[in-house]
Amino acid sequence: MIHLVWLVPFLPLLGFLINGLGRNFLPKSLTGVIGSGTVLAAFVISLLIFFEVRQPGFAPQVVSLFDFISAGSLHIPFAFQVDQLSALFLLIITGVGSLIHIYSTSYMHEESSESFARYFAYLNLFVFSMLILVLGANYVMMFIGWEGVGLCSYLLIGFWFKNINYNKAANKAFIMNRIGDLGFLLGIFLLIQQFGSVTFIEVFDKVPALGEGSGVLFAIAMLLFIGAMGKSAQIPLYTWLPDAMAGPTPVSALIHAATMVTAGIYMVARSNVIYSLAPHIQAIVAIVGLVTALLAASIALKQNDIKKVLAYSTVSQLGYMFLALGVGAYTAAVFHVMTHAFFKALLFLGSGSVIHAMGGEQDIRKMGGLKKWMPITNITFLIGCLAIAGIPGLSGFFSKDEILAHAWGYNKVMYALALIGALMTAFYMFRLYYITFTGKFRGTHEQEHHLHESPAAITLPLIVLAVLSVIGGYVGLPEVFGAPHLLAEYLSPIFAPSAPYLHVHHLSHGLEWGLMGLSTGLVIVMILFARSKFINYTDGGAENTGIAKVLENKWYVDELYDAIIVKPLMVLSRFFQDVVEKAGIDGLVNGVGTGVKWGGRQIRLLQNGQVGFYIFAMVIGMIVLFVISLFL
Amino acid sequence: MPVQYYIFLSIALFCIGIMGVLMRRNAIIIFMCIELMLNAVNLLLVAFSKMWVDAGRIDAASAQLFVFFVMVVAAAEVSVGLAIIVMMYRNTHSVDINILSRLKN
Amino acid sequence: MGIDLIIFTVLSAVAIAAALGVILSKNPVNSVLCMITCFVAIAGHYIMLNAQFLFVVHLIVYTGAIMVLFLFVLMMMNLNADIEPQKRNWLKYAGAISGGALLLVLVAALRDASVPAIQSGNATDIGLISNLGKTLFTNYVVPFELSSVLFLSAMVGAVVIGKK
Amino acid sequence: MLTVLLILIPLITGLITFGLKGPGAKVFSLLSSLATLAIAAVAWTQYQSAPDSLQFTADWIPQLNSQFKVGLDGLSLMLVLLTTISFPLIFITVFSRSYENAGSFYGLMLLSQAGLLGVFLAYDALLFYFFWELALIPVYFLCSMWGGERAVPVTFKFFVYTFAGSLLMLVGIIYIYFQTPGSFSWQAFTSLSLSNGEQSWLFWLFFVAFAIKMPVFPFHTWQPDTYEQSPTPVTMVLSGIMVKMGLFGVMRWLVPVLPQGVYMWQEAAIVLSVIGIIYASCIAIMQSDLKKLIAYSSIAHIGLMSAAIFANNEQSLAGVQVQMFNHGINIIGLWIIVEVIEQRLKIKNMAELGGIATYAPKLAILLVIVSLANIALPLTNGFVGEFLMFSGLFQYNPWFAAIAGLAIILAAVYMLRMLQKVLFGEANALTATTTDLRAGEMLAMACITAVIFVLGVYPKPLLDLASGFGLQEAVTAVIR
Amino acid sequence: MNAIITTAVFGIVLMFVGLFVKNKQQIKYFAIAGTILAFIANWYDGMLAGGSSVVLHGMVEASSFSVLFNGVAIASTFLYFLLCGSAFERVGEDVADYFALVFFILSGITLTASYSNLLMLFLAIEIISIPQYILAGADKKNLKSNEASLKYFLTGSFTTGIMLMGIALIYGATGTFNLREMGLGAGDLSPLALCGIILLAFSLAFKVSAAPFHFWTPDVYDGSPTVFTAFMATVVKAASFIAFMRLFYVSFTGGNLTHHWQLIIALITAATLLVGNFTAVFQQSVKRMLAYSSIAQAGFMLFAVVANNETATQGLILYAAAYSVATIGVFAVLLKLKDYTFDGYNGLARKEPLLALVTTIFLLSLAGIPLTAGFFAKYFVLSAAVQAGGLLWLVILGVLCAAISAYYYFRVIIAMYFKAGDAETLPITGGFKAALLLAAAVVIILGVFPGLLLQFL
Repeated sequence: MIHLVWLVPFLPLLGFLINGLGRNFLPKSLTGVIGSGTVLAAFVISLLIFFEVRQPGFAPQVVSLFDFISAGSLHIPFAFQVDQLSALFLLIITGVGSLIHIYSTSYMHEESSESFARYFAYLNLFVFSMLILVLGANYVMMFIGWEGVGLCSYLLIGFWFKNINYNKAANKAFIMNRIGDLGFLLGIFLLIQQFGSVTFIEVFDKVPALGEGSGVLFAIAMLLFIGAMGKSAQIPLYTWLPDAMAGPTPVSALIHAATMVTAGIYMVARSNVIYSLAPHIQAIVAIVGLVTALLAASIALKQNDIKKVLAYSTVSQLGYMFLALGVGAYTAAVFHVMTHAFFKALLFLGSGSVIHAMGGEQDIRKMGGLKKWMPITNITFLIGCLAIAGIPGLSGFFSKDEILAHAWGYNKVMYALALIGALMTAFYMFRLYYITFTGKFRGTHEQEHHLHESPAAITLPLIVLAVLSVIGGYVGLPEVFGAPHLLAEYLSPIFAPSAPYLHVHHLSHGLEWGLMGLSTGLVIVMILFARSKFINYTDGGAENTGIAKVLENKWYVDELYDAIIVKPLMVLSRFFQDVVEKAGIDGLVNGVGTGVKWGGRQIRLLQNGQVGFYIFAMVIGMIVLFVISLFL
Repeated sequence: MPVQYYIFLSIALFCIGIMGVLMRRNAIIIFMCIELMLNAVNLLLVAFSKMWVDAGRIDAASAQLFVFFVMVVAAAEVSVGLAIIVMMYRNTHSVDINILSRLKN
Repeated sequence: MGIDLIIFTVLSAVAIAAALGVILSKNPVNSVLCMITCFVAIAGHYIMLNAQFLFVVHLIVYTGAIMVLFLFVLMMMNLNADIEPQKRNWLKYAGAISGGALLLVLVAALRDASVPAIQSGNATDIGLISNLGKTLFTNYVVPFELSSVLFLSAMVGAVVIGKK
Repeated sequence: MLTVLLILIPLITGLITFGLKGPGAKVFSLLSSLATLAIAAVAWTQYQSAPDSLQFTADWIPQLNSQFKVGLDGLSLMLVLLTTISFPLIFITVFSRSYENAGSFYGLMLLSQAGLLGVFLAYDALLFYFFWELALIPVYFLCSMWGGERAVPVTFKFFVYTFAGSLLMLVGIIYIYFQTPGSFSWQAFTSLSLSNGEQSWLFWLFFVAFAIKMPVFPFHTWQPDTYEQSPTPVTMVLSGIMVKMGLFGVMRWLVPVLPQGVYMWQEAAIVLSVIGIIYASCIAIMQSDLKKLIAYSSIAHIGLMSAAIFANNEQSLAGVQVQMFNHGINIIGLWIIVEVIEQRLKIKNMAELGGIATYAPKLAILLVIVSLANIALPLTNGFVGEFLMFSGLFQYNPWFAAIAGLAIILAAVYMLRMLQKVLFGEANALTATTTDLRAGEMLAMACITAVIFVLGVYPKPLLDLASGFGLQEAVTAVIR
Repeated sequence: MNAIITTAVFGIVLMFVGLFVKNKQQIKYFAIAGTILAFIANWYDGMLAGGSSVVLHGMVEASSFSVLFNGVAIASTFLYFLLCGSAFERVGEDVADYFALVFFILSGITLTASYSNLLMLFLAIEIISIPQYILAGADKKNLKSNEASLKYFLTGSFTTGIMLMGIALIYGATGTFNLREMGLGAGDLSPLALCGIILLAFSLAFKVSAAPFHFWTPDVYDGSPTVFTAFMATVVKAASFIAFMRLFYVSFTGGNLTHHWQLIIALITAATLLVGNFTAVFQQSVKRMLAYSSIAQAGFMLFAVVANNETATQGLILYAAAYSVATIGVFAVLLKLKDYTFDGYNGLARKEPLLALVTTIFLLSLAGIPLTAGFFAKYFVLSAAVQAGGLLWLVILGVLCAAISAYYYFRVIIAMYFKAGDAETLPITGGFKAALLLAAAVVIILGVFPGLLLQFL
């Protein structure tokens, strides 16, 4: 089966080609079938591959298709690597991906058949790129997928291209990603310089030779991490993600919650050896992750756009994942990626269903009491909220708790902050839930009039995801439960190489129980607090003040960037264009020409038409030349 | 007698001729000064021929023949030159060289 | 100081004085007369340098023909009166100065030229017409013939230009 | 013999074309360019089987012992292919258009093609210089006669600028010629070992000539105006192929002949190039004129290429060669679209454009594709070259690579800004009238798109050619 | 020798033709026949010499060099008659005499490449100069013509004095006028000889109109009847250069003699390049621009004199041919125009495409663009200078000036092709066009295969 792995990315590509080229004459139904079908097929293949991979003692296999780049001593094959990590991500991507495709067939149904096909083409292309990203057997392959997903996110954010603001958001996303990509590229170059290769296996074999804490490794790790920052929306490159909500909601679910944004985590997990050998950088990763988690969560507290809340929550959750990576809990990070994929996709799709029902309305202050119109959405959304809040028994609980535990082991302060972040999460999620689904409806009458539960194509994925969000956590039970940590066992080959360099503090069971109890208790308190505050929310319309205002305006980060980066750049380029180019260089060039003309005008004055003067000039010339040649 | 004397004499005449060319504006006088320059050269050539004869060169006659040819050319030049000056005088009723300065720059 | 030196000095003085007269005298006719004097002095030098034939030719061609021609033209245009405007004198002085400068340069350059001297004593006969004639019609026949072309063109030219 | 044909066909057909009238000239020149393309293809196959059979030598000026010496190696073959592919594309694009006295137009185009091919094929310094100018003259007339309203002065500036540069190069050639045992042949030049002092100043004589042609900052000021004012087909030739003359000159005549000089000055050259990259990118961000924007982006790309050449290691040199080809294809694609827009709407000020995507989806999609190739997105042809060049530059000096790398970001900034202003948003009264691509344009763009993706996914053919240039020698020569 | 005789004799013949042939247009055919005969005679000289050089009383020596240059000069004159011959009668009524004078000049020119005695040099220069004074003033009623003639005559005869002084001093130093017998290179240089050399350099620099002795050139070329300017500015100038080159190459070399005069010639060259190019940029009349361009071209030809080596002689021959043909062609077209300013050319390409085309070719050749003879002309002289060594600064200056020169040559091209307007032209015959095409073909062929000409050297 492994040798057929190329089919996995190829099928979505096929879908992309068919839908893309046939967009003008394919009927919507067919388009939808092709779009979803290819991804579903890919999912099936991935499953088969997964079962093959999860056999104990499976060694990573590299499927090399052809020689992509070879210059001098550098050889970069176009190859796929199948191992536990990539197989797992294959499942997540194709699984969640196919669900969202199905969802989209109904969600995007109002679109004209042309743009409907365009939508699915883009979506397939995204899946293709994402698969390349996780399947790639070397960093260049990863970079190909890396940029590919960036492109797709650009295309999908700007899907409704008539709205110039959406395009601006798309550009912002792409450019911010590019900033990260530059870091990633430089990292790759450094790898080439050091190891003369970018293939994972070779690189990871050679890395330990450099020894722990070598400067080169720090540089590589940092540069790669910059790439991750861009892609996974970490400080300082996170501001594009909330804006990316301009895209259709399923896109937000797939790209900006479940899959693409986790590419950064995938990359770090993939290069875990490098990071384990560069502890300082790991610390930076942890800190960045933590700060991002807190900042995003704090912003999410005051957002009123349903998707914006989810977006910031995504950023915050990604922060947790990086925290995990930073503290060396790679498994936990991947675990959280998985669970987060489930419940965040669920939440987004749920919000999509709501928006769908509200006729495009996204402001939660205009909603309320929706539960009586759309029960399924309500239930699933609630499950999602519980999962993300970390109520015991749901997937979020296990993954997040594992992260917290490791944070404790790593540094108590970090644990405390992480916990605060978790509580904020619980608060804003339930604020969102209560404002949206409880209380009385605050929208207009015609909105109220055609409120309805969404069709099956929408609700079905919701249900599936809800189930997953509940049971997803049981693949990684804490050892205090005595049950085996399936995921950890499954992934152990991947993270084995870095094991010797990690200093894992094992917590005593008592302590771990205590921590669990503490977090759970506090979370429940938070939820109740939110309930009391928002269950009968009425839009007071009171202007926020002080810290609340700051939060509502996202700490004014966008304004800050505008002031310190965008404006100076504009000023600089204007200066180049108007001063240096026109006045400086070109002025100089033209100056030569003018100088010649001027000189001509002066010299010609000697030609004054009087022969007496001519002879005189000749004699003077003779004298001068004589003096030069005889006496000099 | 050192030949330098003759060299200096003819150079003096030569330069006086140049001065004349530079100082006067009457075309005919200028032309005369040019003739003076030629004669200075002739004198120098004759002196040199004498010098080389005394130094025992046989073909020293060449210098005197050169002078002869210079005279020939001078005569030819004079005929043409005066014709030109006359033509100019016809058109402008002046022999002032600076009258004619239409062509300039 | 030998007789020849005295003669040389006298003739030179006359020649230079006359030459100066040519360029300084206001009246063109005087200039021509000074010119003739100068030529005669130069002719004297020719005698001293045993260039008898040239002495004759010089007198005939220059003093006789060319100068008369000049005089004739001057008369024809009746330029005997001074027609030269006296303005823009700086050019005069500039001319005088630059001419003097050239003189200085040349003298300075030729001051220490090491060349054989002239024995005034021995009288050679190369200057005689017979010798010159021989050379002229043997070695110098080519230039002699070519000078005919020169004359021809001068003649044609004079006619083309001169005729109304 | 094939190589000679490559030059002769466009030369002769070009001269014939002068006599032809409108449509006839069009068809004839298209056929001629296709014939040349066929010859080039044959040459390619020959190159793989028997590369030596492509050398050709004949006496030219016995007094100078200068020969008509042409040949093909990987580098020249790459550029020959670029040239021979580009011209048919250009002719197809403008096929629907009719120029006044088309005979001269197409004739001059073909002559410039002959000149370009000659430059790429010449292995004799004097011959090289000869074709170098021959390629320039027709372009001068093309731009001045069929260009925009300011074309005459602008083109003249361009002409004098490059002419002065090439004359300096001529002096250099002459000097070296007198150091050789009286031969202009490339082998004689390269086998020479000049003193460091000589190489040091000779380097600048050559470098300035090539730098003006490329153009490298600060010798670039002729370029934006010329691109803006020239008729688009000519701009395609200029930006797609002619700028490669400068790069080619450096690789063929500067690095091998003056390795010490290169070694002494490579840092300076790279610094200039890197400055140029950032500088041009920044200016491109500000441009409101479509053509000028592309012109400045082209300066940035060329800057990267020259930096890579002077970084002079296997990766960078391979990358440069690949990029020479791909940049040519991509920028021609860009110009085709711009040409279409300008033809349809008679404006190239981006502020007045917008919303074209709604009315000309094909155009929009293709423009997006070409733009993405231009910003070197992976799996487009632009990526491989830039990746290798940056990598090579990084090996030379990480900081240069880092600074130059900012261009990746800036490129995204101005290209996306361009796409947004031209294609997206609500259409205005004017752009609502946009009609989509016609058959000819569509055909040309289809070919280009195919090239973009095929070479983007499978660049091996180009890389093989590049390795045919003898990277190892070039590098070792300088390290020596 | 035969060439000299033929040309001189034909001068006389044409004077008489003037008496018997009434239709003035026909006279030119006799002249053309004359040049053809002269060419054959020159060819015969070549056969006689057969590579070796024939010396005549130490006065004239016919070598392959002289034969080749004579061939070039006569051929250019032939072309000149072909293209401009019909314009003679526009000057005045003495058409036959004009032709005769041109032939006399030509006989002088045939000497410039073959003289081997300072006396012959002197005579040659005078034979060339005196008829020119007359031709310059041929348009008697026209004050500009008078002025040109007077200026040329006064400055010219003044320079004759300088040249004679130089010759005299050299004779004083060496005791001979024979170029081969001077042996100035041997031993240390006497100040007499040095001054003589310098004075000769000045006088010849005047003849080739090099700065600062160039002042006469623009006025004379501008004032003279255009048809004669065409001749003065081309064949005559080339001949003067040959004389210049020959004198310095044959007799002022050997030892380190070159270094004594190379500097000032180099300075003169630099000055000439600058003055010529800079001033030409400013001009408004094409005729006067061409006058200055001839100064600029002189600057390039001077490279050959400075370099003073084998390559230089080749280069000078090539330059003479390229420059003469191209300039004659340009003047021929100029003669057909009513308005001599740049605007007079506006829109010529539409009205007379062929004329515009050939003019373009000639101008490109003058600018030294490859594919035209002008390129190799410039190439040879520049490479000669590089070969001589130590003159790189001059060479760089030269190429920069070449770039400048493109400016004013292209102004004409721009006017012809890219400016609107209809250039007023006189009626143009098919024969004229054919002759122009011939000239253009020569330029192109020499531009691709300069060897065709140089193989005779």
